[in-house]
Amino acid sequence: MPIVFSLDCIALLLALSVVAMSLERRSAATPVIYGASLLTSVLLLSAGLLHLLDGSAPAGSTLPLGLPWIGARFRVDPLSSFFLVIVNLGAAAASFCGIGHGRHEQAPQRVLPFYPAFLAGMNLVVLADDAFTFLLSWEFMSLASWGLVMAHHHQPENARAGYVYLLMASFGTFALLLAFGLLAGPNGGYAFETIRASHPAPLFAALVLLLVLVGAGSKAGLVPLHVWLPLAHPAAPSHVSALMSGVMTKVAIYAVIRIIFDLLGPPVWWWGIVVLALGGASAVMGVLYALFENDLKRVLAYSTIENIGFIFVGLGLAIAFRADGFEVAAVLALTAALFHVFNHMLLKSLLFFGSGAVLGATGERNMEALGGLIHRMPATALAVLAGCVGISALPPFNAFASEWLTFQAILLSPQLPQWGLKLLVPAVGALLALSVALAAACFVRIFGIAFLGRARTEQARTARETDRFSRVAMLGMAALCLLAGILPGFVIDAIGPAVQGVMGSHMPSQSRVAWLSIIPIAQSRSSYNGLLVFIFIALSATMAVLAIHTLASRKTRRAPIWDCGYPDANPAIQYTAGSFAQPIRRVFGTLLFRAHEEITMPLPGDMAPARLSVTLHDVVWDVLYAPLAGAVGFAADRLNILQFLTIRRYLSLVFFALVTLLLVLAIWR
Amino acid sequence: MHGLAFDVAHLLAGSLVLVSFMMLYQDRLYALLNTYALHAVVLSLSVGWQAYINAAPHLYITASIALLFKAIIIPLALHRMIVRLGIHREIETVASIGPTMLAGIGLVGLSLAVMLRVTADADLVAREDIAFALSVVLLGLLIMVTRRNAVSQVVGFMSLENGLVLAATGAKGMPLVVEISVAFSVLIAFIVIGIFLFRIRERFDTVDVQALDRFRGERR
Amino acid sequence: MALIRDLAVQGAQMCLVVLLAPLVTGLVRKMKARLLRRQGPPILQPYRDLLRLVHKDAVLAEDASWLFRAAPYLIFAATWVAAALVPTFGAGLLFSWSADLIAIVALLGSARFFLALAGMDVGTSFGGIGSSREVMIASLAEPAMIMIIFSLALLARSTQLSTIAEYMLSPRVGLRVTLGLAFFSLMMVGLAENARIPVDNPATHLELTMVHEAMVLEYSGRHLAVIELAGSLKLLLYISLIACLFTPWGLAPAGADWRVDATGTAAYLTKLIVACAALAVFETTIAKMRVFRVPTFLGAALMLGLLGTLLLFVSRGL
Amino acid sequence: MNLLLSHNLALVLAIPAGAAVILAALPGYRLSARLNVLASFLTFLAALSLFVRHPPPDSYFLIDDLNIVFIVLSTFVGFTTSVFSASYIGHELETGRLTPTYLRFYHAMYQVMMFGMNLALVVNNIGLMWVAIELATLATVLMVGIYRTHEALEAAWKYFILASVGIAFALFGTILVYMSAQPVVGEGLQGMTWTVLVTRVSAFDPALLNVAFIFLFLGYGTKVGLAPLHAWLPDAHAEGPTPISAVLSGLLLNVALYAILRFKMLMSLNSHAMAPGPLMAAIGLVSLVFAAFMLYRRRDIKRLFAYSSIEHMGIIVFAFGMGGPLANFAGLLQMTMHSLTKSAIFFTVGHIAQVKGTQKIAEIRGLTETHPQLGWALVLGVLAIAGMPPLGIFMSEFLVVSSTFARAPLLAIVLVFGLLVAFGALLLRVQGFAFGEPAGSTAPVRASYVPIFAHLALVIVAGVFLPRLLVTWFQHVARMLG
Repeated sequence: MPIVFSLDCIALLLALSVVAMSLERRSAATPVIYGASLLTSVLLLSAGLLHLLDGSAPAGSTLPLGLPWIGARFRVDPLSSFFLVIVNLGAAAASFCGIGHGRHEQAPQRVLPFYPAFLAGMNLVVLADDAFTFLLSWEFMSLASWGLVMAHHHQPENARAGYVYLLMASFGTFALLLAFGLLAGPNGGYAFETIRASHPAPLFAALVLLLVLVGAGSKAGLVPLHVWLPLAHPAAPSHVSALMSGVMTKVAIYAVIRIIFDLLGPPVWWWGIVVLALGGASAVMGVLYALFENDLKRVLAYSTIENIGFIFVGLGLAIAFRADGFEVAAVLALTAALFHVFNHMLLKSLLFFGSGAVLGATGERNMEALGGLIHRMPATALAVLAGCVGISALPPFNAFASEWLTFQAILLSPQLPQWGLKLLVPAVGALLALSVALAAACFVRIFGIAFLGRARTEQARTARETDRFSRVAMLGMAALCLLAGILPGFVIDAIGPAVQGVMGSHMPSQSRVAWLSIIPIAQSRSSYNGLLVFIFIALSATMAVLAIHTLASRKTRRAPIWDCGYPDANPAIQYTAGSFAQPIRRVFGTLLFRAHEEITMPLPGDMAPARLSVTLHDVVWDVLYAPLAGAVGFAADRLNILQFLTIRRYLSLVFFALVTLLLVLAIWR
Repeated sequence: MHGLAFDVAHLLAGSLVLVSFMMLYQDRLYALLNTYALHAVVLSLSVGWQAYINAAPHLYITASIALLFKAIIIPLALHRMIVRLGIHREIETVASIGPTMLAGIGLVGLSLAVMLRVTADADLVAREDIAFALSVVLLGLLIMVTRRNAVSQVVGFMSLENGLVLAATGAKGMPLVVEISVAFSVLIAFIVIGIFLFRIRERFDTVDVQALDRFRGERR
Repeated sequence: MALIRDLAVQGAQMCLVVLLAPLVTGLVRKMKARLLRRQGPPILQPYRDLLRLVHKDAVLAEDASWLFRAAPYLIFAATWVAAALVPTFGAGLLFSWSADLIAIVALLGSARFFLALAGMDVGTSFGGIGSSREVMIASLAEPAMIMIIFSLALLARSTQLSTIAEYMLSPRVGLRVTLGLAFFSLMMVGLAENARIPVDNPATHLELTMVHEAMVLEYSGRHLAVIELAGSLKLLLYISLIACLFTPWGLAPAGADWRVDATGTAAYLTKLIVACAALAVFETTIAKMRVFRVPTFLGAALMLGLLGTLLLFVSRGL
Repeated sequence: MNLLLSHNLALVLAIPAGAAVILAALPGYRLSARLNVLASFLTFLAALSLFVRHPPPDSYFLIDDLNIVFIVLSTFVGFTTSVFSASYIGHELETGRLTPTYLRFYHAMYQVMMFGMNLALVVNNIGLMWVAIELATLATVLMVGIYRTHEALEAAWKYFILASVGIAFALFGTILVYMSAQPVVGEGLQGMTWTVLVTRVSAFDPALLNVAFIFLFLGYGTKVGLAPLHAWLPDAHAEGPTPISAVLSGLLLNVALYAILRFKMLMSLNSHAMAPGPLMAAIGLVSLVFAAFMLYRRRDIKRLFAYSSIEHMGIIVFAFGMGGPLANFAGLLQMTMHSLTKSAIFFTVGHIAQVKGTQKIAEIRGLTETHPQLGWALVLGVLAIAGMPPLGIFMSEFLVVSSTFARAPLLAIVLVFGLLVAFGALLLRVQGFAFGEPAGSTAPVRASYVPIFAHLALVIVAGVFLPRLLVTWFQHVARMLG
């Protein structure tokens, strides 16, 4: 009975957070709590895997909690068990990393109680089977993560992050609440099975779709609802940022799939257009934000937005194909999306662990202050390099496989009868390609500036390799990324049941194809074999090395850098992150970010240095959020006058209320 | 009930409204107080009449309370206060008398309009009395709203309360009328004493309500 | 038996590309020189250069990391694998299905990724310039390439090179606007990707104009040789890509006997020579453009590709 | 024991009355504070025993499922508040803000107020109910002014004047109800007896009922603190002693609400009279949105939470206005949770204000560092009041919003908008209070955590688990309210 077991584990997590509160500032607390959470998430992970692979029937259970006349319903079906795997794989890695990384924490008593609660919240969302339990867990998840964001509450920007975060979170929750209100109807059929049974009117369904996109999209970081994400994710301790960015956004994806694909009933084709457009926009905007950002963790957060966009494109394709009854294509698209969910979870956790290691070693999040870390922290550098290659969707790593699948799905778009989709889908494909290329640029930038070159500051020069646990966690994740990249067939087959559960069918089994390559539709159409590509690259590289080293010279001399004849020991002459992004900023920035460069040249003979200052505007914030905040402030100011009236004025308010009501009564009927 | 009784009741109730209008018209404190005394007298008369025609002896108590307490004690007390506190005698009103009167007429019209919807089978005295009572209440509130000076506001409140008593007595056989009128007298006493209190504490140099809420909770 | 034969073909292909690559470079240089009325280096000069470089011992900057030494081999390997999967003389490559067109582009992408990193490893200003410009160019060239692939794949209903080539051979393919657009777009992308004029000048070492050269500035000896070889491999790859996509004539079908293969080879060599000539003529007649004109150039390529893809639906609603 | 049970209703009234007399005579604050606690506790027990058995409705008293909710709730909060007030008042004596004489007065008035509220809840006669509420109001007026500072006196005066007008309206409404009843049920007490009215209301004159309801709604609505009748509420909360703020928010508002609900039931039973729902829903929404915006510019912590009380009363009235089993259930739940949470918040705020020596929002920062228990209690309380799970109000707001959206989408949008705006303000403030660089005194505080955490624990439990008994009972009441 996996469901009961999982619920027990979750209860254990909740108990843990209570324990954490009680043992306050003990030094033993950190390893104990993280160790226990690690154990629990491993248990949950295995439970999810078992249920996913042995293809057993969905199992539900109802606790006498929550809404009394419905009870708190929980259910594990392939979809939720897949996300159970996602959540708890990330959670296990983060907990393991936390055992070591948590030692650097200066205020553990502000982190430890919330951490297990956060894990519990995410697991509960995935298992919930009625609207109330779902939303309760959803908001509880946000609340716990808010606590984690506020852990380092002394920096004012963290406080701001927490504020924006929780506000956006409850905004999203309200959107979902309204959606469920529509789905459940006036007399409150909140149980998911009831909702499944009832099919809302087309208009209502469309409304629900939009509300879900707003609600879950704001949690996933869909443009233009992403503003909180780059603030909040970096504010938390790094292994928690990994959870928020790598896992919590996936929980939001789960919500979208659960509601739109499972609860909402048959889709309409134009829904696909909405989702596709949002996804494409998020992908490009996200990566551009990332390119112009210098804060290591914020870059990663922005890149999360990009990948979320990528996933949403997959979902949009699935919706479109499904609405037009192309089962195979829909299944392919959804599989691609879920595969990318898995990949991004691995990669983003890995990268955030890496940023945490760098932060711990140098106390710096700003790339401009780093450099040359590959010498000081080789293991971290290796792992992060793997992460960078992976998230740039380059073979033979895992993200390429999912990207490739998505493109294959896009290439099936000509079947679609609607012109809107016919024309939109390839355009979105172009956007995806663009975002992938830009992502590569972005991660070349990160790794090149932070890890390569020469140390730009003293902290970077004296950085020390991070602790054992973090290293193991990072390298383990990197290994998983490579594995998933060269053996994508197995992952796809593992995803199969989840897709089956939602779509009614799944992709042909890949792991039995000859040479372990993947063939989404037909051999003649397209195929990819990560394993062979990997082996070929490895072979030819080693061949080249061996050949040259045996037949020709293998001697190397060390010498000062040549640099076209201008050797300068000063590391300040290195290319900076800003200058690295400059060409791309010139191409894309001026339009989307109103990027503006200002050069102050000193007069001839003046010894003052010339200065180049770049100003970027977050268009979304300027256009959407600033006016909103302004409006609320304005209204508050105007209404505030009512606090300062005289009694006579208050009396006249009462008087007018009375007279108006009487007038209404006199005029009525 | 035979016509005469009805007419007298009607007359008294109507004259109460009239007196309210007179109060609305006053712009001097003493005059206002005197008119209020008149108001109370008329009220006690009408209550007495109700007691007589409905043969409800307990209403006589109410009537006498109205006569003694409202028509004599309170006005005298307020008189003394005005002298003692040296409140200047003009009442600064919000709007000039003319519009205020118009508003008052509008209110009476409103109350009639509202009450005319009452199905006729409710007995007529009740119906009329309620209409008048409602207009007295509204006029009293209007006085409170349009006067800037605490004493006149208190007077307005008291006339409002007279309207209530009128309604209460108009309702045939309504229990607790006496208790209610007593309770209200207590309330009014409280208000008057309240004004005294502020004076005695020497916190406020005038009892103008605006001075009272000089602080207005949160200082700006 | 067939398996062995296929293996042989695949092996021959791998060796062929790696052997021919320097020749192509040499050929282009020679032709350009002749067009400029210069004697020019002998055609085989690149081979000599490579041998010379390989025998020198490599000089590394003091603070070069292991990545700096590993990068050349990774770049070479990725490019080689990619090149080995593009049909040259015969379509029947044993492993052609192990990576389709998208994967090939992605392989080149990985090669570029490491090249850019290598450029930044030593921490010089020029390396940085090179890398940042390289990624900027790539960020536009790759989508363009993907768009080209889309338009071809939508036509041929496949992203497998061999399948597309067969489709191109077949009479089903008429004269299509899309193909023309894709062809031009692919030309432009190829120029940009191979750091040719007008995007970059392979021969210059004028710091402010160079892109590719700036990244490999710090390399020497065998590392430089490997990178150079990878560079010419890439050029060859693009030429043969264009050849097998747009002029697939004489391409030996899978499982043909050796005579057909021979004719295929002959055809391929002639295509190579023609392409080199065309490239040489083009490069001598056109001037290099400013770096910040490049985006517009590549943006045009991207637009052409997208236009081609969209035209597909209009021209014949697939 | 059995005897006690049989007279439990009498006890609910007698204990506070008696205690008031004794406390008025008793010197020395320790003893009187203890006695106060004891009396409140006994009252609570007596109220609880009403579950076990309660007398059948006679012409004066009525105990039904509706008011038993209110009685138990108010006696419970009254009890916990008295516990809190014991520790709070001690500190006030030390700082000399209160003198023993005033303290005697304070305790007596506390019990008088309890008496008034219990009476208002149990009587079966709308006239007596009016008298009782007036009594309770006057008692609170006197207690609001007890500090005799400028602000306190002004607040008391404002409260007094506005409340009296409200009282007058309520009385007029009551008279009108009687007049509409009198032709049907005949003269005398009958015409004011609740049970009689309910049975015969369908024959009453609808027009009179309409006018009556408007006056009653405005009159008692003034007590509930609905905008635009709210003006007295913020100042009364801010300037009076904190226990009184807790009682005001936790109890008095509910009692007035109870009166409104009663008359709503009456209205909805007469098919010709106007439906009270729309009016209540509209005013509720107005109060919600208005209070939500008012939260932003507050500088006084108690006034802040006073406005949040207005906001919640708006939500509750809206819920009852929407009607239907779900919304009514939500309304009842929200009311209960709000009483518990808000009083807990005021307990916390009281201690905070005492230890920091100020009520200025700007001067209270970083509590979770200087006073962890108080700080986290405040955070928890505010999150609860803002409707965060797993706390009770989340459930009620979930029900209100979701059930409304399917019926009246636009109203639900406005509701959600108001809730979000309010949440924005509350979150902003609580982050200021609880986090950031600490400010003000870091002296340890002698606080009575028991009532605070008792309330919060109840709220948390209710958020995830409602006992079957409570649910069926609420559902029955919800059906009663129609």
